Amino acid sequence: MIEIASSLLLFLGAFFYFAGTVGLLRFPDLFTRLHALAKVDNLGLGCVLGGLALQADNLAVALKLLLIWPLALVASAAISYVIARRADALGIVPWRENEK
Amino acid sequence: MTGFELPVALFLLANLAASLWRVLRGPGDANRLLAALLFGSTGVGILALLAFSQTPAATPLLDVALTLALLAAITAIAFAQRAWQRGTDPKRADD
Amino acid sequence: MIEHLTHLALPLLILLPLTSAALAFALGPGRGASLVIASSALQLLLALLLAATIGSAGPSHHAAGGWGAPLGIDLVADGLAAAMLLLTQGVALALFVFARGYFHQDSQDADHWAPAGRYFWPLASFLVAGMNALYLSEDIFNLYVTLELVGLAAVGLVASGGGATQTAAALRYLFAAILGSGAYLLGVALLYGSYGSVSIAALTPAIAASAPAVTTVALVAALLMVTGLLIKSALFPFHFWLPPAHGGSPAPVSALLSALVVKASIYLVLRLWLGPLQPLLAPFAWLPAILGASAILWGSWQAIRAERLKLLVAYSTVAQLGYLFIALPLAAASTTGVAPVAIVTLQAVAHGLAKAAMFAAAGIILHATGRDRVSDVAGIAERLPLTLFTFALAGVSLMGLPPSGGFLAKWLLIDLALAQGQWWLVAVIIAGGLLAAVYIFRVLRQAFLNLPEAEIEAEHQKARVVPRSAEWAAFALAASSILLGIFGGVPLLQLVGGSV
Amino acid sequence: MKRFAVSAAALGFAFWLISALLNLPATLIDLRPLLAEAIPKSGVAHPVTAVLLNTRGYDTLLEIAVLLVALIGVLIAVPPGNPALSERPATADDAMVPALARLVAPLAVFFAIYVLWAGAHRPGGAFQAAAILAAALVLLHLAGLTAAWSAPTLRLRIGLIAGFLIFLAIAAAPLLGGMLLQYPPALVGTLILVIESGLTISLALVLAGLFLLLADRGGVR
Amino acid sequence: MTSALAFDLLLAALLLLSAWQAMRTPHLGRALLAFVVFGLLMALAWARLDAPDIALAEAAVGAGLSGVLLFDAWRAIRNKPDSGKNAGDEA
Amino acid sequence: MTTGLLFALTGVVLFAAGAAALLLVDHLLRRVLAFNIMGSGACLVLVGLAQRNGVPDPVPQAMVLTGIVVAVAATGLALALIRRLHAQTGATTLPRDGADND
Amino acid sequence: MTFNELLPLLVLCSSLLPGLAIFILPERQHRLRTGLNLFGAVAKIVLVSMLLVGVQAGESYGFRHAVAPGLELVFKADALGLLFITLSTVLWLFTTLYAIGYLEDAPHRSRFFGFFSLCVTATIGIAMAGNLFTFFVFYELLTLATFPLVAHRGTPDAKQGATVYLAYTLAGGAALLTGIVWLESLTHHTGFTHGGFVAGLLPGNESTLVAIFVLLIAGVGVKAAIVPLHGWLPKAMVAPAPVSALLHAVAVVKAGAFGVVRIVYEVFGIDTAQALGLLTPLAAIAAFTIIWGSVFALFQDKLKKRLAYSTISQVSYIVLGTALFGPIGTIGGLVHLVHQGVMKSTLFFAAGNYAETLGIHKVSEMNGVGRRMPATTIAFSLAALGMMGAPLTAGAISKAWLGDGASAAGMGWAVWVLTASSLLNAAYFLPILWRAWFRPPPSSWPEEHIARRGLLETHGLLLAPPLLTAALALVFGLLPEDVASPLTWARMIAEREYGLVTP
Repeated sequence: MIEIASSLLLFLGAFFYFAGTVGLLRFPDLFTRLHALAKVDNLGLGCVLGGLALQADNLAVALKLLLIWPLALVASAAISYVIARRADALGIVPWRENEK
Repeated sequence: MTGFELPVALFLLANLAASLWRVLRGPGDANRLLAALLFGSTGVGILALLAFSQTPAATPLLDVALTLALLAAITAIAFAQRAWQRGTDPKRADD
Repeated sequence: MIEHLTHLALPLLILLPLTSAALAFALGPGRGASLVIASSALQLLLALLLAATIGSAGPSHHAAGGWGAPLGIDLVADGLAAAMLLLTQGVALALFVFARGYFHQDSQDADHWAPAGRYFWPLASFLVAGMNALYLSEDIFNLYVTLELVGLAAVGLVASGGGATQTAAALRYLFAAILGSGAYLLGVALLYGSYGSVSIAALTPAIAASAPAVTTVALVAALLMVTGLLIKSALFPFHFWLPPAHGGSPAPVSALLSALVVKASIYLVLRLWLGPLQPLLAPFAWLPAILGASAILWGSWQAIRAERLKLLVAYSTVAQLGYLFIALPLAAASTTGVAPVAIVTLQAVAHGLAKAAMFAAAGIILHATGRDRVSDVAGIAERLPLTLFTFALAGVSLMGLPPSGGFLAKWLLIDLALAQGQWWLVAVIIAGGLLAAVYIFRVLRQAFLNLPEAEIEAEHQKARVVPRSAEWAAFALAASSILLGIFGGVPLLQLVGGSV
Repeated sequence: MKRFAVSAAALGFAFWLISALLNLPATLIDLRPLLAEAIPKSGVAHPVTAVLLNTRGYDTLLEIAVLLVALIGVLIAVPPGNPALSERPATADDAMVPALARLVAPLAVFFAIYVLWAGAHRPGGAFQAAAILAAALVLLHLAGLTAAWSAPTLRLRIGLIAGFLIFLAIAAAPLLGGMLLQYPPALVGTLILVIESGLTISLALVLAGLFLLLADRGGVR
Repeated sequence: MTSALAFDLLLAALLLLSAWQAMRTPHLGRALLAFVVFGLLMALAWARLDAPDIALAEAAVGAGLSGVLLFDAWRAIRNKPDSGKNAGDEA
Repeated sequence: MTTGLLFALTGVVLFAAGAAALLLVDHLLRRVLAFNIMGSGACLVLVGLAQRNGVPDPVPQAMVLTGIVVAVAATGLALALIRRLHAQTGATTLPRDGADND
Repeated sequence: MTFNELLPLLVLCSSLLPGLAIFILPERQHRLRTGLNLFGAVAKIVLVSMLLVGVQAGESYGFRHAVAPGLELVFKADALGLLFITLSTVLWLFTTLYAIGYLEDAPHRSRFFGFFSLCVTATIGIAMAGNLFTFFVFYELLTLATFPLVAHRGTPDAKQGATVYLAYTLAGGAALLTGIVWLESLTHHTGFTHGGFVAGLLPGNESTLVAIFVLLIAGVGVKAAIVPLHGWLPKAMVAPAPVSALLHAVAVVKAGAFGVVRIVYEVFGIDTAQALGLLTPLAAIAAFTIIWGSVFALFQDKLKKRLAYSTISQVSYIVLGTALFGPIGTIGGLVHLVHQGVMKSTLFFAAGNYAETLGIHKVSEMNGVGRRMPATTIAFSLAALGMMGAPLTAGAISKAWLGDGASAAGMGWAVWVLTASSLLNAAYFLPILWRAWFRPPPSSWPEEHIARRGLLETHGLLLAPPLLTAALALVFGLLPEDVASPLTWARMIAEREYGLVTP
């Protein structure tokens, strides 16, 4: 049972990662890619870590796995923010659909 | 261990390879930085998966994953602060 | 008591300079001279004690951590190592005394923000520690660490000159050193992969008995290690980094580097080549010999052409290092029954003493004239007779004229080459001596006979004078290189010859 | 020409070595059983740490010296009394990076202590802990929370070498009756922990120093 | 082919690719990023080699320190130094 | 082929490429990258070759840790010197004539 | 260490230590310096006298010190060595006296006298060397010590002359070194032995031995100024007069000639050398040199240059004597070693006096100089007559023995060479004497530095040495059979050491 749940979560995570990568490759500009990344890969990481946590045979390991996630979230949020600010400061204009 | 860890890790690594293309192509430093960001979180994921790809789980690799999660931000911030400046902005023709 | 002290000599020769380096660093920029000198004197005593013990009782062992090879790291001192240790401690002590006077002068310019002596003491002490560790190590990976310690400390010392040329020289040196140690490390990796050990004692029989498949890998490993070390030894044509690094540094640094540091990697080449790697490398022995011969001719020629005094001395080092390699194919003992490696050691010691003295003398001259061209030393003998005498004595040893240590080594080398019918080596050795005479007399003639131009003379008048202690330290080195030829030959050759 | 020659040599070398490696037989000597025997006496349960600080502790001692030498080299490249720093970091007035640093730095310290402690029985140890601590220091600086270092003060210098000196002292002490670094069996675990703790602090300072001595100057003068 | 072998092969290929980029790509910033990626991949390689100690060190150094040092140095040497600052030269 | 051997072979290529690049590239930062890659290659060979039978070997692992520390030290020193050279001369490559006489 | 071991060392140190002390002395301490110089010279004479007495009484003096396994510094005082030692010691005293007068108020005297003493030390070392290794050590030391002396004046000429000198001698040293080491690698023995020590290698190594012989002779031939290795000597005459005396009479060329003697007699052995067919070519080269030097001397107007070419010619008399297979020639060569030294130093002293006192450098300026400086010119004339081989002079004795030796050895052509040389000698010396004595003096001398004071035509210290050496030359010529004469000593050497039976 746990194994199935775990596997499902892993696959879900893999899907989110894939979506993030597609976003990175296909989205038109910096800000949209940033959006895709920050959302999707954190979800992917969350799912993967969650899936693994189900397999953990002791609490410490599970806790550690679940500690990694918020940490990655915070870091990713901060970096996204920094990148966006910096891009703005450097005069990068967000993409609009009607352009081009 | 469900037996899927390693295939999923392989899949993530393939993702990583794909985003490496973004690093190489750009355009501009900002996009490369994004890719690096993705590298960080994908790397954490892969390490966690590798930890559980064997029995018993190689929990020390979780420490590695944790380190990466803690410190990946530093490189990104340093890049944003130090490397990414006017003159290297994405509008410039990618050299 | 003495026995116990001898047992301690091996680790203490490493621990003492490490400690004094760390403490000198803690004391702060420009401080720590007395500490390092005192430690150095103590080390010299230990090295003497060690040499005496080895001379009578054979090699001395020390198993670090008490494990013993192959699990732990062994320290071993045989006659060769003892000779190099003795050279290192002796030259270092004299150069430290010299450096104290030399940098003391420098520090009088208060607003000079990059006095080369700021971090000289900790770095030099680390350097000596690294070399001592290198001479004593019996473990090829540990040797890698010592190589890095020596290399980085030397780079730091070169950079301490402060100017742009020194920085560039330091970088060039750093890249050469890293390339060299990188190749060495890969060699170590391959040897460990092939034989499962990094202890020389374990590797020697294993390599000798290894199967063909292993041998290819081991051969690559051996070539990598030796090539890496040759880059670090600045053997022609890998010498490109040496002249700027040795020619541009502050005098005590140049002297340390030329007299001692390059010897460390050459020592390793000899030790490995004649030791564990012998079965693999024997067919290649002529290669370093040819390179060494080329180094003698090319380095001498460049020295003859050099316009800057210290560059001249640096190219002389390139040439003199060649002598240390030409004996490699002459593996059999000479007619005098002296082992080739002992002769090479004698040459290394003689060159170390003479070159240290010569760089120190050159430094004093530059200090006093404020100029660095050979043409600028005109008439300097009037003002610095002792220093010029030092330079001349060192020159006698480098030219291989009697009764110096360099002469004795050259004599024995020629004897060795003749005994084995290698006439071309004889020609090279003789030619090297004559070429050395050309560049050394070029300086001496200028210093003794020519009169300074008026403008330079005016500068001489106001130039700074180095303390007498520095001059005498340099003189002591030069005098030892001469006395080595008269009194040092027998004990040194016996010490080294008996062990290898 | 040079480009071609070097590339060809590198390629040839790689092929030669790889083809040789594919046929490499197993080694005659295997240190693993030897090490396994030694572990119980080594004071730590984790083999890598046992090698690093016990059987090959001498390597580590010298390796610390290498790091110190590099730091001194960096000090040489930085003139003392460097005048006013150039521009502040771009994000110094951002709220986000300091916030992140305030969150991550304590976590990093905590985690470093864990890694250090873990080293005795599982992967981890002084250097890894030190690197994490140093990274935290760097992050604090990037966030504008700590200043770059100018010439190191006496206190800082002592901090930089303290770990090394402790290691030296513990390495030398057994010489009174035995070999270099031959820890007394009764104290071996404690001594290794003491060494590792000292090293963690000093190495963290050294590693951070490699950055902080040069950082934020818009170029060394 | 097992997924382990595939993973290893892909990882090795990526290592070579990123190393190649770090050394060969004409744009320095890209090279530095490629090097950071290389560091990350090295950490994965060490993990695959059952060397978590090294992976930990590589992660801390590669992800934390090397990148910062390199980026900082890059910024420092990107611009011309102002001429007045060479006063201390004694070449 | 075991993981160990595979990475050992990768290490050989990395080493060769790094060494070649160290000789060929001019930009100093690039050389720093090159020697780091070269060193990583050597480390991979050390551990990979020792573990080519698939069993972890702590001894080379400990050596590689030492090697990494040394590499960090060299990198730090090199970067500091590069910055200093740039500050003094504005150069990001070594002068070409350094090996020549005067 | 016994006294018999110590004495040779003391002889060496009697010039070495004062020399080193003089280096350290500040320039203005001339009294102390002069004192040290004279003390050293006198002490050496005393010590050498002790050696002489001892050797005559059959004592043997020797000292060994190993510098490397199988490589020893060996000093011994045998009869041949003592001949050279005595010559150097006596002439050193005279030359020192002369130099003190000559260099009064000149700069760099510490340096000069320091190297001067080293130079003598090296010469004594060469004389006492007991094996080729020791010989070579001091031979090179001599090069190093004389170079600064030749260059002493620092003029462009002096520097050029010194450089040429150095180039020749170092190259010669290299050849010598190669030869010695080669020989040693074959024989494992370099000790000088009466009758030589290479005979054991025969038969089988003829060509090797010939090559070694050529290397060795080329090595010492440079210093002995054998044509074509003589190029340095005329250039080196720019040195101050005492140095010229030292180079031409006491130290350098003598060391070369002495080396030839040692090599022929005590390395190869005269019989082996003859068996290898080496003596005739050597004699031929010597003969050629004799004629060549004499002919060139004819065309020199500069006095010192004429003397220099004369030296080239005269030194080869010694070589010729050595190369003559037989005792008589040997004795002629050995005795000429001493005679030529005494006469040639007289000539250079006198030439120096002319230059220092009146600024005369050229033969063409010497008209009537005999009236202004009679004492100097008498000394000069005596020595010049001796060089020509006029009857009752020292030179006549040398030439007579050499001529007899040549006939005895069956090399009649050598007699003709000697005769021709004597005629040439006369041709270049007699015009000088003619001018000096019989031409009227010019109204003024080129540059009169030193005025006549009563009986003293020049500085006393300049006048005494040439008179003393001229007197010695006269005595040697008049009393050849005296117990203390060089001839007696040379015969003793020939008999005692080489077992040669003299008539």
